[in-house]
Amino acid sequence: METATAKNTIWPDVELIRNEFPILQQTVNGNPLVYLDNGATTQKPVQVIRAMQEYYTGYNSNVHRGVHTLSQKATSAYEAARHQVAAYIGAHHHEVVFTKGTTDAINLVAAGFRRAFLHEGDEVIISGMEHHSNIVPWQLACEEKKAHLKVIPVTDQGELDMDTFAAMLNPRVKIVSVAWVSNTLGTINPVKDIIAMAHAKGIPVLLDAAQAAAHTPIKVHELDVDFLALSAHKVYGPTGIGILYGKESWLQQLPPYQGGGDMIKHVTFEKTTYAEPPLKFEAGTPAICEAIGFGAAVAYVTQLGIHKIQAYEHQLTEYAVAQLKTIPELRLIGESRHRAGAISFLIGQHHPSDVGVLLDQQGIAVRTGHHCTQPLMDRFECPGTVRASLALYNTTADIDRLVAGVQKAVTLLG
Amino acid sequence: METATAKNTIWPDVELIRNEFPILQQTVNGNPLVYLDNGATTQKPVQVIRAMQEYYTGYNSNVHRGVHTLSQKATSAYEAARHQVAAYIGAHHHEVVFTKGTTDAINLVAAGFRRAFLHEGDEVIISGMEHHSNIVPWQLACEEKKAHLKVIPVTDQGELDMDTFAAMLNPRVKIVSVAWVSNTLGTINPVKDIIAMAHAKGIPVLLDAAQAAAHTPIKVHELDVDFLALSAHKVYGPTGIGILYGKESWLQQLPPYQGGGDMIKHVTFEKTTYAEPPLKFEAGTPAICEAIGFGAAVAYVTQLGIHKIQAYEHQLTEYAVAQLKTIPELRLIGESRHRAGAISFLIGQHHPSDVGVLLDQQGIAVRTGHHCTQPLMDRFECPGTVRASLALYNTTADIDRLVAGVQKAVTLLG
Amino acid sequence: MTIKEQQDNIIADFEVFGDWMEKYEYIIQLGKDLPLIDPTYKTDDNLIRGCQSKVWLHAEMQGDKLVFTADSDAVITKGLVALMIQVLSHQAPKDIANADIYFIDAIGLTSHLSPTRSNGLLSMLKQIKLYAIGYQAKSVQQN
Amino acid sequence: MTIKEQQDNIIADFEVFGDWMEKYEYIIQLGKDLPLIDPTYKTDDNLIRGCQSKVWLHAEMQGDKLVFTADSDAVITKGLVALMIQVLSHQAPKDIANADIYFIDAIGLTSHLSPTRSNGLLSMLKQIKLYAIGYQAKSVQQN
Ligand SMILES: Cc1ncc(COP(=O)(O)O)c(C=O)c1O
Ligand SMILES: Cc1ncc(COP(=O)(O)O)c(C=O)c1O
Repeated sequence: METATAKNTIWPDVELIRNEFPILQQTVNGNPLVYLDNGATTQKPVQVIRAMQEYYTGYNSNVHRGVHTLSQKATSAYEAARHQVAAYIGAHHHEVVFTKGTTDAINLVAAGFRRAFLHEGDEVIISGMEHHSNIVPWQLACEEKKAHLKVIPVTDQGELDMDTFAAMLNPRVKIVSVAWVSNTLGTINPVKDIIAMAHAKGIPVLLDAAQAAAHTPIKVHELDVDFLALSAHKVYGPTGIGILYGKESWLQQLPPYQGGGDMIKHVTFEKTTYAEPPLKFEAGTPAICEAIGFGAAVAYVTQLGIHKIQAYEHQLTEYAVAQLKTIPELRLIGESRHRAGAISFLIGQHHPSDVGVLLDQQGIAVRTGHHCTQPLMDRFECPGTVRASLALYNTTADIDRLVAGVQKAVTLLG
Repeated sequence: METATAKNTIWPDVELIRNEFPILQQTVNGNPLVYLDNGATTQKPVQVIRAMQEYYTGYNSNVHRGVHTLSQKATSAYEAARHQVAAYIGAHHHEVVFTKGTTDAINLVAAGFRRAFLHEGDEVIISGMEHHSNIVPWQLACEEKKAHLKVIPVTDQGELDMDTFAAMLNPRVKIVSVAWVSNTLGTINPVKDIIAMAHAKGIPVLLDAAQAAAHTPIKVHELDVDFLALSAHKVYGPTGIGILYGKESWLQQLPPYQGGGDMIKHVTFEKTTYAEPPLKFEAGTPAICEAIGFGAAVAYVTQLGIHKIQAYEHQLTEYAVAQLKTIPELRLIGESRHRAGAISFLIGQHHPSDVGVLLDQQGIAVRTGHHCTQPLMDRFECPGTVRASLALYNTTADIDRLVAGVQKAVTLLG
Repeated sequence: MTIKEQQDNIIADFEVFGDWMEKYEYIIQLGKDLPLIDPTYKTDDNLIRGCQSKVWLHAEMQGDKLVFTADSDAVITKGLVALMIQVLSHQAPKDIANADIYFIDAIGLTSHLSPTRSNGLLSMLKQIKLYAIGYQAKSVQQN
Repeated sequence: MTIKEQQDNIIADFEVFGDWMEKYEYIIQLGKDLPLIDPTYKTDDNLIRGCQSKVWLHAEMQGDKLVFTADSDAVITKGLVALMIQVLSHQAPKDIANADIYFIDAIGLTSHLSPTRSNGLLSMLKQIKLYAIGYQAKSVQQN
């Protein structure tokens, strides 16, 4: 514990922050909870929980179109949340479409490309470390249009093979869609280079920022990225909401995705005209309370400071990797030089789920399995990994508990 | 007030119920809130708000695939909610797909039909009183496949012209998609007849039950309906969630909608196989907290008794219609013999929004405008209506306030 | 009168009202009085479509002043349109372009100008400013 | 021994354990001891795919008893599979089909049988019952 405390130079008040997360104040199987499954979903601070409760107890109402007071309040709060999230990623508010989450956002773009831009023989580039949510939508689109899905290979270290990527760019490629940060390996991909290389050939880029959003400052205009998708629930916000960022010109060109209320300008049975983006892509009653909760979440993160969080988590990740490496039987899956969030490993020949069950018995929550990246598991020839993934409220003490927990598991598994 | 109190024979304890809705205990513009915008969205009882808060403070975690305790709890609660909602509509749990709402559910079916079942020259039947959410998805699908959208006419009373409907059924029709209850007119459509007539020709039927779900018992198996869509936020549940009910055989046939995590069985870059329904249609992290809140909402309604609610609301609707008719300048839009929920009207030549603004000044929340049914407004040649829509917590006192409020608006508008 | 004086006048007028009813009675009266826009100007080009009500706005230069006529299909919107025109019509484009519109707030009708109200009023104000900036640019070019 | 006796035996065995570690040590040991399924039976047909771990299950009649062999790629799952087989193998199809499996609950491992665990154990139990019902039907037909 000496070293542990000594390590935290950046964020001495992390215990105060932990107090803002009610869920962390519990025991699981008789031990204080160590929550290291943040890659799957993060916990929510009271600020977020309270914002949502205030909505339902104070001004719940459907948005847009209403003249009455509650409807005005709800609409203002919903649109204010859009501004907050836009500010968080350095976008204009009208470039931010509220979606159900990252998966919904990627599907929106894939469906639009299917409808408007993909033709037989065209290509879509993804990478070998993508989450199923950035694979299957493109498979569905390509299948329908007889287009081809091309995959950037992953090196043994768990990085993208950028030379091969360079060679893959050709005029048939209609879009490049890759993860900013790998949910399984923790690899931070060189997204600036990827964007520059694709743009040099006139190809747009979508970034799956699901695993970047809680760990890295995002500046979409600086990045010059064309589309970016993320989920609130992985940034301390509620389930059921996320965003698609799209450059204005792209949102104008992209055909509407879902039809329904709110996304129209005028409807007749003969002809319907659509609202301007972002509303053009927000059919039906939106996830109002969730948007407001999302706004509160990015406000929370902004107030703590994403740069500070990044520095703290970087320190914590280095500590975790170093400590885990002291376990002789442990093998890291993914050893990128640039990493954030997730740390995947295997213990000797032990099945990840056995390790997960024994950690859970000790109150330590990690994720085991393929992490929705089955092709990547095939690449590394393992049935899955044990994944510890960090958030701003984790501490070196959590890491120590993890390491001790793994050691105990190793002993038990023999 | 004498008559008002005397009227409520079914539900003498409505005041106790009102106490369960924190949002109703407020004043708006100096007057106790009268909330009559339930067609847009209903308010939430403490039971629902609490269930969601318990989730975030107690066991928030991503569902499926996790071995740790929180993930198990979250998964159990999420799947229990599916069972609760299934029971509410008389379905098997594996026939219930969680969606973002009604709009999302209808788009899911429309996109599936577009992909798998609609061909050039085919027809889709909707009705003249549909919400944009049951118009635009079919327009998008028909446009892409050069299929035709056919519209059941609406009578002057605001009912479906069933003779014309009968004549419209022919082998080119691939699906009939109609509202159970009109959100603008309050008309309850003869859905049993519609289903029987369509099935006689082998045509499946989708019911948009958005406005039925809070007012009418739903028994999908008895109805023998093929698809049914509804939104939680209109049934005392949270925003951001709803369901698609689909007959098992249809859910098997329908191609997947969105691609992503959770909806797959196995992914390789060459070939992906899909999970069984309902998971096949639930790509990405679901709206977990919202599903749990939805479960709590139907539990709440079930405990009060949907038949009792229906009887109470029926009485209240009759009272409201009778009282509104005492206003000389008032003209009802929609005078179906079977009605629930919404009551639309116009006052002389006054613009609906003027009436809405003056009611809001008196603390009375109604909706004004086209209610996302622009073609229906064209049909009745009005720019919109004033719509009062009822819920289980409304009282005859609310109606009296509405009537007095309209009278004051009439005086002011001159 | 300057734009500022016009606004201060309106604020003073509204101070005498005892309650919201008197206020709205006055606005409604204004809505009824507003000289209708010349029907030939009630075109789709001049239409500002709010979700709730429609506003038509026509602008033309008379001498060095910009003159607005307008209409709405909703009388309360029309009354507010009338106030807006009282303040901003017959003013120099430069002054309109630079005007700080504070009277709506001051008379307690902020919500009518909120972007969420969708009665077309905010869009109308934007359009008025756009016209003013346009005519200002033109007059600069011509000088 | 009957299925009930088998279960009660296991429950008695588990009562001696002081903490979860002793319990899991025992399960892990069982997992290691389980005679592996004949490799020729480790086919895709016999595979029960959980999201986390895989279970292979083979069934065959020996006389009037139904005999199961099984395996899993995760040792804790395999240990639990071993317990399940200890209880349900070498029993009459009819008894298996009607069996009430309560020992998992009683030894405090309920969560491993939950439908959300996706370790294949619940599917395995279902599959065991299906085999039993199938063979029961067959034997009824043959009589
Ligand atoms: C009849 C009807 N259908 C569909 C919808 C769309 O529901 P949602 O906006 O919740 O998707 C509504 C509600 O607005 C409705 O009233
Ligand atoms: C890299 C990555 N992409 C996409 C997703 C999908 O996000 P969601 O499930 O919130 O739609 C996830 C999370 O599971 C992820 O880690």
